[in-house]
Amino acid sequence: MEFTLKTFIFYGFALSTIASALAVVTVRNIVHAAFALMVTLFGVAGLYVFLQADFLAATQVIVYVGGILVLILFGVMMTSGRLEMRIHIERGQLLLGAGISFALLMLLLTVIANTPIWKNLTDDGTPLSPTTERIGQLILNEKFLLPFEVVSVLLLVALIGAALISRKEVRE
Amino acid sequence: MSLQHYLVISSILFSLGIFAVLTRKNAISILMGIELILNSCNLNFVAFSRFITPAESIVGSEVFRFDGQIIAIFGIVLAAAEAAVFLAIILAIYREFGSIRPDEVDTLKG
Amino acid sequence: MLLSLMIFVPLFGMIVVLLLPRESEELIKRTTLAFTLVPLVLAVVLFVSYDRSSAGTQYFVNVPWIDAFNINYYIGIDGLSVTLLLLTALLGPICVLASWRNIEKGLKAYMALFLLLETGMLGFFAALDLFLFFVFFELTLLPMYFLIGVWGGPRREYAAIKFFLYTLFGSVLMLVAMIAVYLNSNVINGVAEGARTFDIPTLITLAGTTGHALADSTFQMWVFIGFFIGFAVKVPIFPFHTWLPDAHVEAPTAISVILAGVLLKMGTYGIVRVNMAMFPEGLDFFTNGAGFWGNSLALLGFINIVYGSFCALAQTDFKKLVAYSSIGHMGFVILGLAAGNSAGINGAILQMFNHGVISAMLFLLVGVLYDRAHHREINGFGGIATKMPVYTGITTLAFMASLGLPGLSGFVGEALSLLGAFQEFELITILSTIGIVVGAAYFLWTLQRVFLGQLNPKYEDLPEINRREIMTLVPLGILTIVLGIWPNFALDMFSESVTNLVNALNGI
Amino acid sequence: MVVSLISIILLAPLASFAIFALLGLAKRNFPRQDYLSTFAMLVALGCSLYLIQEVVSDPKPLTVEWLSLGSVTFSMGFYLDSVTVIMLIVVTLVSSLVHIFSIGYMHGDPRYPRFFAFLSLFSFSMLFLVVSDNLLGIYIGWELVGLCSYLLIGFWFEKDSAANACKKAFLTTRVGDVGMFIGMMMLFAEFKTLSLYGDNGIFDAVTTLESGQIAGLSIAGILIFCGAVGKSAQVPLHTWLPDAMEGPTPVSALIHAATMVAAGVYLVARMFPILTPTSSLVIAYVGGITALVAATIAIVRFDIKRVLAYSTVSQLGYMMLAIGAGSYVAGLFHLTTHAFFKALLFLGSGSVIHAFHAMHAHHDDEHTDDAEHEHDDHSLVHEHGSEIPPDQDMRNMGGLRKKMPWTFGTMLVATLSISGVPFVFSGFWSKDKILAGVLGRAMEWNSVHHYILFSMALIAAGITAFYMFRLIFMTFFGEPRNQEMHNMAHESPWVMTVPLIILAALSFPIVNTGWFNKDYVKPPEQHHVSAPQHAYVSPDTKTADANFGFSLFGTSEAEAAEEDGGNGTTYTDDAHYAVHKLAHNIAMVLSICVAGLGILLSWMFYQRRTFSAEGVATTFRPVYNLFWNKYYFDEFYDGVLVALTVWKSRLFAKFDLSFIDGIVNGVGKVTRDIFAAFIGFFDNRVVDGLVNRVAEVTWAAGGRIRKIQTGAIQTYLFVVLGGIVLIILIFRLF
Repeated sequence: MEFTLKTFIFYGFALSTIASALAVVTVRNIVHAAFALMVTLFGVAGLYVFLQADFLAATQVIVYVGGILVLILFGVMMTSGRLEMRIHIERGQLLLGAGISFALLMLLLTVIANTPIWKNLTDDGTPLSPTTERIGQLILNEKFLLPFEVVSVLLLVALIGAALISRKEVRE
Repeated sequence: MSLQHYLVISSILFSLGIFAVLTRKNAISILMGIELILNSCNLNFVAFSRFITPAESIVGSEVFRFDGQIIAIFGIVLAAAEAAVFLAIILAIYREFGSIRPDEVDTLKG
Repeated sequence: MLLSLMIFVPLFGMIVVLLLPRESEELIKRTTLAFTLVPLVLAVVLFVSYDRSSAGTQYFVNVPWIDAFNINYYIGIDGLSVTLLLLTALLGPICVLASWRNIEKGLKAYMALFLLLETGMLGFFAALDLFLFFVFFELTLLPMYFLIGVWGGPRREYAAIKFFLYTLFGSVLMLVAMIAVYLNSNVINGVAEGARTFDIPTLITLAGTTGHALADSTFQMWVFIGFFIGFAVKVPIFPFHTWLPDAHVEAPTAISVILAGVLLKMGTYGIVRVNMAMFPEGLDFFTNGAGFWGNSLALLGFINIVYGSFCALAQTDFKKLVAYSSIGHMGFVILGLAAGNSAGINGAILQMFNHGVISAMLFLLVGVLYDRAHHREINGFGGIATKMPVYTGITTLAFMASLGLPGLSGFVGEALSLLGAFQEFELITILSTIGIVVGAAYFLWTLQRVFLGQLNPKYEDLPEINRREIMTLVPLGILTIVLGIWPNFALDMFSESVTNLVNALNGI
Repeated sequence: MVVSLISIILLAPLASFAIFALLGLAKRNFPRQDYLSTFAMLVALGCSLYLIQEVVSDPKPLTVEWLSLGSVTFSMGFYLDSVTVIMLIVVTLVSSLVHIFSIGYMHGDPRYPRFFAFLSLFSFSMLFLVVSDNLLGIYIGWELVGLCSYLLIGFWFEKDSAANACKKAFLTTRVGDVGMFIGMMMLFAEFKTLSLYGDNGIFDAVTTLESGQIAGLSIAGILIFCGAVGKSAQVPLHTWLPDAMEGPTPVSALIHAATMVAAGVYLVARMFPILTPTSSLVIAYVGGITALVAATIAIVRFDIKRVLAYSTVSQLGYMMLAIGAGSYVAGLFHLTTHAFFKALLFLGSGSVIHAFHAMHAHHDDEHTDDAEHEHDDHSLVHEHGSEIPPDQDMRNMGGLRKKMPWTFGTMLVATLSISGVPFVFSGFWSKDKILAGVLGRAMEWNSVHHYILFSMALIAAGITAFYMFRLIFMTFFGEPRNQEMHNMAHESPWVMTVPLIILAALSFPIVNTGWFNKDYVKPPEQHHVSAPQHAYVSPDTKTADANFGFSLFGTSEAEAAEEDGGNGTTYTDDAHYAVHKLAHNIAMVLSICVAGLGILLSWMFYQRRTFSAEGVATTFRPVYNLFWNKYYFDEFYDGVLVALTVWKSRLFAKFDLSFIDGIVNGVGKVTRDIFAAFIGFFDNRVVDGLVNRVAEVTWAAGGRIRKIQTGAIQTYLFVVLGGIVLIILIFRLF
């Protein structure tokens, strides 16, 4: 594997993603954690670009960073009342959690390493652009039309539900 | 960059997400962990659709490799919906219990 | 298709009602009303479009249901069924209207059960497969049990359990008889061959085939008894009648209406549809046979008439009085059926329909008074006519119809039954006319005690019957008058079917 | 034309009632229900009068098929012959006059519109009865008039006596009706039809009967007559009619004097062709006994309306006697004349009662107080000897002649008519015709039965004259007995007097007897009995015509006979004719004598006071008591029949509750107690034991296991994920 600029950037993205994700789960200040999550999401968006999924990358940035993250920050504000909020972790639980997640990671890595057909699949570099047009066709015209509609209804229901649950109870 | 690169990254993200979900004492942190898990899944989808092309998605000379991406889009939508509902629930719980620590919300304790 | 739609629309309505929120009572009531109006419209369509000149089964649907036992979803109507379907469908919305204000708890469950009940009743009158027939028969039992047991008066549990056990007792005998028929349905000359069947028209043909196991007169006699007791409990025929006063007294108004208006008719309908059509030999034994047994069916009718009337005379509970009068009036049906001739059977069927309409009116009227005064003690009223003239007028109409005043529908059925019966059983019929006099006595006496005389000061400000209540009564009142003046309107529907039945009974 | 006329006659009053009923549902009233009803009646009257000329000599029924059941068909239709037309006119005329009278009489009643609506319904029912051509139709009208009678007797239902009376009327007549219905069933079983006329009608079929079937026909005839016994208040079912006087007086005039009660006579006349010698004799005797019994009771009544009621019963008995004895035309003739003069008498008494109206109101107040005390004391047993309302008590009257000249004058005309004062009053002619007819039979056949019947009729005629003049003397002559009430009395307004005057005019033969002349009314011609055992009453034209003793101008018997002869009626049997002519002369002389005697005695008792009525009453105390207590019929019915019925019903109900239901509950209890004891043992120890053990184990296990349910989500997640890891590890390792 040659070490080109592209590779370099790829590793950069990969490492920043992992590092920030680590920060998300370890940092005690929840607001900091949220900012770390933002970096993670950007990192994943970058990885999408490497996978020739430019539309997806853009979506990732817009929806996740612009929407969900803001939502999370709102949540933080409304539940704590102040921006810094210490996160206490019990030691036993921490260790057990770490153990289980580590075990899971190891398992996954073993699977990845030991699955023969996944070995040595390298990117052939075929351009997929224009992805946006194709995705648009697929979603609105071809085989994903129905799932799309279903998902849109789901989203609507979720929004109404969320609004219903979070509103103040009106006592009669 | 082979498929395995992506898989390794996504499995690390996944494990970190699990870790957060298991250990954090703040519901919002748990939500963040879940977001990590969802991201790792999406990454997997896109990666698999990029590297592994099933025979039936080749029509004529054109190669379709978009299924994973579209599923990922749906995943993002779901994540958004999930986040909205999750936060609404958190708000409701906060109003009810005055706390969002998951171990304090144990009405179902037997 | 039309018929199936009619039967299952209320069932669908039940599901819809169950999905509605418990609190929106108005919505529930309106929905139920809508779902009972649909069968009414369909019933009217059937009634109008039914080919009166042909006696055969019309609108039939026959699709396999349980293949292993050759059970089919086989429905269809002849003139008799369509008349009773119309009655059932008519009483549906009326009962919903009658339940509009006086169901205080669990309205949703009440309405859902009511719709289930309606499906059971409609299905019963349309079923042409013996098994399906039985299923619908039992389907009415369960909602009825709950409707009486949950929404009834103070002794509701007792009444509901009594009703349930009585009917179940009858059903068991019926089930045994039914299985006996099924098992013998492929035996010809002692050899079993071919498939067994529950198909009623086929069974009727088989029961008339010489050498067939079903045509054996001893077999027919026993099976006749089995079915007859099953239906007799429903009618109810003395001595299986004691569930009726209790059930009526305890049931809420609308349920009393259904009970008297439709459920009792299920008994007599079953007797015509199964006992008379399928077991002519058995019928012969009990109506034409030698000695006591040859008069037994007519005697039962006579006992019902006289016994029911005298018991009614002694009652002081308004509703119980009407309940006993039902027993008396159903006696005329039995007497007419026992006659086995054209006038008798036509009269009996007409009496079934008329009694459905009139007793429904009577129970609604009792309900109106009960809703206002909260008691039903006949001697506790007096002079109500001054305060409620319209109510009194309608009650007088209903009473007069019930005591068989000519010009109103009650008379025609009663008179035809008696005219038919007189040709076969002179003495019994003459003695039965005692019931007419006693019938007049208890109704007039009630009229006097409740409505005439000085106004009881307790009821100085009794409100007059309101528009909704009038709306429930007017269609029935109109039917009473129309059928009294022009009975052919209904008789036309089934007289052809009856002619066929009479011919079959006479072996023509 | 005929059909449409009859339709109008029937529909006009029905429409008037329908308007009332429909508006009533909406809790409204037609603004002038009284005018509407009266107008409807006048329309019907006009059509009826027009129908006279439409009646053809050979009447045919106009029928439609009403019900068809396989082989049997019931038809409904009209039959229009001279009798029908006469009845139509009588009914519509009296009804119209009563309507007009009521406008005055019922004025101010809180239920004024309802009264007229009921009158309309009654008129419709009565007319329907009259024009029906078949037994079913007659029966329908029959019961409907009964209903109207019920409604109208109970019009002032606040009075317990009225409420009792209406119930009694309905039930008593219903007993008779059931007899009639059984008779109908017999006829139906025999002839398979209920139509009377036409080719397949009963009257046609009856001619073909074998002589062996005559006994059955007799029974059927008597049973049909039972209906008439109830409706026309014949002994023993007459007790309801005097009580029916609780209704408003116009109702008494219309229903209980002129029309409905006469329907029984009409029915018997209609059924004439099926009457056998036996049944005719039964009818005649019942009629004769009724005439006597009622007349004797009437002597001792003081309530002006009851006197008239018993008089009605007595006169109806007279008509029955006539028809039973074969004087078909005479019976119907008396029906017609009686309708007018009895309606007049009732309306006149109504006028007198109206004169005391203020007292009436006062009396009502008193009554209210009484009724409240006894409020809960309703029973099926009728209360007797109810107080005579003061405004109807003849002992409060007297000397009203000058106060109410019109009422007095008209009532006097009616009284003269009913008493049989000769030649100028119609009642004389009809009564004379009956007496002559019966005596003629007796002499012709030398039949003891008919001699007895004749003497009954003669005695009744005398008594009638006596008590009618007693009424007149006590009410209108002498000194006022109750000065307070007398001062209040006044002549009635013209709406009330005009009908009286018209009716008085109709009590002269010049106006109403023409119908019975000139062969307009002929008895039916069927003779189904070939060989009468003894005295079969043949409804034979010659007899009837020979008895016809007057013409339009009240000419003598001989002239009438000549005229009849001249009109082409052939008399084949001169001896026969001669006997009847002789009988007629004897009867006329005798009837004038007894009427004169009755009037004379009455005058001596109540005007001259030569004898003291009280003194006679004391001397013949037992007889007086018998009359005063109405032969104890009511006591017998209430004490025995009604009590027995009520007792029986209580017994049945008790039987039902304790025995039948007791068995059911007993079976339930036995099942529960004994059967259940066995099962229970097994159940408790074995089945339930097992079940309980399982339950306990489950309970205990649940108690422990539930600790696992921490309620903390993360614990669950730990377990789940740990489990996943474990499972995967296991799969990887093995």
